[in-house]
Amino acid sequence: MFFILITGLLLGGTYALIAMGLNLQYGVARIMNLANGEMLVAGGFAAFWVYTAGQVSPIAALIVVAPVAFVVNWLIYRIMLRPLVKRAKSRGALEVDSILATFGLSFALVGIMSWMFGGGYFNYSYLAQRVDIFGSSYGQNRVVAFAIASLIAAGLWLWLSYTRAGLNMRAVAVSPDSARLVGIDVTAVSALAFGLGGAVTATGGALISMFFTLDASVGVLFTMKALIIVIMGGVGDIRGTIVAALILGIAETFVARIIDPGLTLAAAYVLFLGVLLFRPQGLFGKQPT
Amino acid sequence: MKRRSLMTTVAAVAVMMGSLGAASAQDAIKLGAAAPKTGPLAGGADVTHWPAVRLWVHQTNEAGGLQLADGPALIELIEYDDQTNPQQAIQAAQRLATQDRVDFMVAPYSTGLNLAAAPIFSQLGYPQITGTNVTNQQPELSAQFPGMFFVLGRTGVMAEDTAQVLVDLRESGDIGNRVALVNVADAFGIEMSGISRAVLEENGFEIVYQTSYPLGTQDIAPIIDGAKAANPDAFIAWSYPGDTFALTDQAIVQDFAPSVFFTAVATAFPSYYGRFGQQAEGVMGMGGVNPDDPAFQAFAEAHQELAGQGPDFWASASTYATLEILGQAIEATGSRDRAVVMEYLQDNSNSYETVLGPVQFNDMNDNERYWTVGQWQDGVFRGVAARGRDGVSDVVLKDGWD
Amino acid sequence: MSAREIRNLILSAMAFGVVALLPFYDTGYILSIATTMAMFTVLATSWALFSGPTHYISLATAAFFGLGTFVTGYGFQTMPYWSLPLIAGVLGAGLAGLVGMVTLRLSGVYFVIFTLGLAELVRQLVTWVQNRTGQRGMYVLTSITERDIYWQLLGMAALVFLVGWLIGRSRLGFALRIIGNDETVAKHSGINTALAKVLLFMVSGAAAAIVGAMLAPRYIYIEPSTAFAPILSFQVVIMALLGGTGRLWGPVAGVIPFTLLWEFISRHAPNQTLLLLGLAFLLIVYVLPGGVVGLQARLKHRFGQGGH
Amino acid sequence: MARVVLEVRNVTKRFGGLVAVNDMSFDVTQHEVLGIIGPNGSGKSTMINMISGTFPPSAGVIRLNGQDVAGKPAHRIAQMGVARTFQLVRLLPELTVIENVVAGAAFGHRRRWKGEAERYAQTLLDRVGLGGVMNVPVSSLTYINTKRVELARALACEPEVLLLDEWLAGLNPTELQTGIDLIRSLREDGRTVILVEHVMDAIRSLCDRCVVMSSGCKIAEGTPADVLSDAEVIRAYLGADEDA
Repeated sequence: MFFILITGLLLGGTYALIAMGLNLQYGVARIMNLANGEMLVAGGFAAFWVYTAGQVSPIAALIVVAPVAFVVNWLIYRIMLRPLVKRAKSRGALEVDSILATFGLSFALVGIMSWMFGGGYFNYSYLAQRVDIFGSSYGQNRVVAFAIASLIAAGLWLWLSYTRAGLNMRAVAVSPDSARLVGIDVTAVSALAFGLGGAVTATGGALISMFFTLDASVGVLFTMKALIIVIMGGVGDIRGTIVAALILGIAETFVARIIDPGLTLAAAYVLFLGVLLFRPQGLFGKQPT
Repeated sequence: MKRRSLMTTVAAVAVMMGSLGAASAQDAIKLGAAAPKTGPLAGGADVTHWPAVRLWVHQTNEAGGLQLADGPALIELIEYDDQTNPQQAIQAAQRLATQDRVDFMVAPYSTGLNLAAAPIFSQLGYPQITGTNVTNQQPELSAQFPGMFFVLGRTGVMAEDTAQVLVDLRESGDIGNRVALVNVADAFGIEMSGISRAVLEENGFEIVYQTSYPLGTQDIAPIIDGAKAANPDAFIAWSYPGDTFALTDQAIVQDFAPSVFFTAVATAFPSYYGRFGQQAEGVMGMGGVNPDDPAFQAFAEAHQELAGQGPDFWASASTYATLEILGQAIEATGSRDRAVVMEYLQDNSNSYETVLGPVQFNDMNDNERYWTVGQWQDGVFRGVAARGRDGVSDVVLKDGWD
Repeated sequence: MSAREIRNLILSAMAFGVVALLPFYDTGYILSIATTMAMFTVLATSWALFSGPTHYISLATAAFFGLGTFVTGYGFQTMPYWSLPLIAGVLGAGLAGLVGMVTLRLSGVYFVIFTLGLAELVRQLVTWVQNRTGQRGMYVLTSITERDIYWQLLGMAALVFLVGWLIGRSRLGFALRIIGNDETVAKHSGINTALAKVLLFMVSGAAAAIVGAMLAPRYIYIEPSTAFAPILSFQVVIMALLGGTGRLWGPVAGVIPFTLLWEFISRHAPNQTLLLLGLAFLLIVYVLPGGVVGLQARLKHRFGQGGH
Repeated sequence: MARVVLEVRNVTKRFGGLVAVNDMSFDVTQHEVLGIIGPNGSGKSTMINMISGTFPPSAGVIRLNGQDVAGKPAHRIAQMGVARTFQLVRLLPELTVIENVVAGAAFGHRRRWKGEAERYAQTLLDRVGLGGVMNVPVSSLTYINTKRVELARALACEPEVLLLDEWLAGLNPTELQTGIDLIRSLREDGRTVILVEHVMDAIRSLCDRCVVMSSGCKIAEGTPADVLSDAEVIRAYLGADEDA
């Protein structure tokens, strides 16, 4: 039982890494970023590259990966997505446009990555030793990734709750129009959120590359997971994303271990569809008025 | 790796420019190839398919091309990305045939894409010599598509031989009766697992744990935990690359070390040993080669040189062999006329010298001599079971991970 | 029926007639592209029948399409071939009805993600059932040629256009336009919005399932990962939006250029296909908002032909 | 005694812990114009929304011509004969003026389609004074004209009861007079109308009877003159003013 719980938590940590960035991007900047998974893979590739080329630990590599990802995503928002936001007449129109644009972007990113790195599988061995908790063994790399995921989650939550910039961000998340009325520069905040989201996602990718086998085309799998978790948790609420990620992790592990591993993904979708049906705004979302 | 892709791009551009330019080498034999460069199977094609194809073209041209009746002809390779999409595979084959007017085509990569492209190959009269297609439907397929040839082997045989390895080990008293059997839940995994189970049970093995997991699963901890709890003597996983790595990784982490540890696709990849190093010793997988065979050694060396990576120890060689067979058929007939070459290929009295050893097709266009099970021994993935091949090595028991 | 409608009807019938002659001209490359176009024409047009007026973006096309291919896969040996698309259509409509009843109260992005999740769920369940029953990948070995498939798809396209045209003239079509404009007003004007949406969703689900059933012989080898590939859903959405959903002919105006563009890029840049497709995609989004229909409307407006 | 068209009995609406409407009861008789008035947040709109079926009441009964409609979906209630306008005008932006009105005629209490619906819509547009602008897009209309279109759409349903939710709000003084005249003419047609309104002049001149709400409860009922001089009503309004 401990095994299921801990394995589930570790998996949930991984999922949180995948989804937290998208929550910021979708919740605050209102961009349904279908290129999220590609950004994650790019983070993983960066970590792989510094590890194999320079024997630099993927965790140390975060010092470079995160800021670079921030700048890249910030630029993507300012240059590519801002015009869409400007021209959108309604939130629905923006959703359609951003789905299309980021879908195109995801193609382009896969193209760039397979051009630069080839189409092959990427993996390496880092911290693959075992660590014993309550009599069962787990991969050190997963435990480390979980710890960092927790740090990021706690950091984000504290920042969003207790700083001026975080408050602005939450205000934009709740209502961009009202935020504008109280003098918040919505564009700047959205760009910041999008960049930050990208940085978190790339960080997740770098950590996940320690134990997942990646290739240039695999991003879409992560995008789907992230979408599910964000919607399940409630858009624009970081706690929701984390809770949803952990629930999903534990539920999948439970199904895989007790019922049938063949139903793992089916169970995830059933859970997700169930949440949507009975609580369409997500576990932590506000009831729309 | 980056440089390599860049170079191939430059080369491709150069070829394109060249073909746009004046004399597009009138006597070159055009060879078309459509296989994944993107999409879910791109990773596998990048290891197994593309380098082998390019290597054969490169070597053939280095050697002055193929000898036709009216003199030698170089090979011009035209590559397309089928995006791992059957729809695109069909269209790419059409395009190669009717727009680029290629003389011959390389068979696509993977079972599904080969089958999707089969009607087009057949309709247009191109021989389809497959090197990465494992199926049990040879009788039906060769009846429907008489130009389709099978080099890699039959699923049923692969599963039987894997079971046979266990039978042999049990008879020599090395392992007991308990087997854990898992599979990736797609057509390949389901078929292999079904046959293994039947054969193992026939032979009195006890399946103490059996399960499947969805395609794309990399969170495999619960499966290894379940398998470990069942305490088997042998662990057999009909897996794909991503999960092959994940299963091994988790087995190491949870210290699940049965005497036989078998994972399927990608176990034979050099990157498998690259990732797990010493820990991969004793792991078994599909395929295998005879690494002591000079023909294979030469192939591996040239592969390493051209592609910057070694071949995998299974289907790389069979992909390469499909082109050797095609080349030999062309040279034997001295013709680039597909109908003539096809007739030669369909004549089962002909045989071919390949990196796999001699190959001859039976009346179902099937090659009956191939490697079935391999095992990592001293950094090489040696064939430990085969049909009709020499140089089979002895199986060793896996002795823990550390 | 107005004179203009009669004229359009005759013109459309003539266009279909001409297009149907294509296999006599070429049965190779051009036919294979045309078959792809015909397939996406049916999928995108039927998608737009539902999504155009309601503004619901459905990513469930792959679920219905996959369902259809599996109907053919299971049934082609035991049942008369002509019955398979019908069965697929009924099952597709049934699944769509079921899903529609529970989900169409979700709006916007929730519906989008739900339909995406649905397609994946169906795929997982089919895979699991196959695995439990020891079912392998299915081989659909038939004597049906690409030409047959092409004609079937054309017939289906004609049917979808006819249905679309009839719906457009009917109360149901008008109701959907109202729903797309303002669902609250629609309800308070006496429109059973849920029923209207479910009906249309069923039409588009049935069409996608029928297309799947027709295309199965082209795939030969059917397995869930290709039959339910989510990329299909996205392609359909992109093509329909590129064309524009405001008019019945809109999606076709997206399907044709997009298929040609895809083919052109695949052919001329085999190593950068996805990169260029992605860029082309972005270009479309930025340069052609509202799709070809929107462009046409703007041109009309500019040259002053749009007077009422 | 005129026939009772709409009966509201002990209707309560709770949102979570908040009681928006508390045990309301009143009747609307045929050909009557009933005003519902009260300070902001007193539950008027919630009452209208329950009658038209936007959401169901938490408790109580609403009868239309003797049939219980409480909790029925909005489209059923519309078909049974309740039409409404909205506090913030809601037109169908992609449709022309006449199509907006046909939208009401095609699915409402008495259904009309095609030529019949269009002819009917035309007469209604003439009736509200928009005969000349039938085929223009609604985006080009002036504010009062959008209100007229919305009114025509509601009338096109041929409702048993017409609910006007602050239909006069936001009009300038000239427009207001036009608006009041228009509603008065409806009254003269013998329509049954429930009017939620803030404009006191309108209430005085249009309503046969008024129901006054405060904090979700009915605090007075009677002729406009009576209720507007009622001490409790005045207190409720002044109290609300203090809060505002």
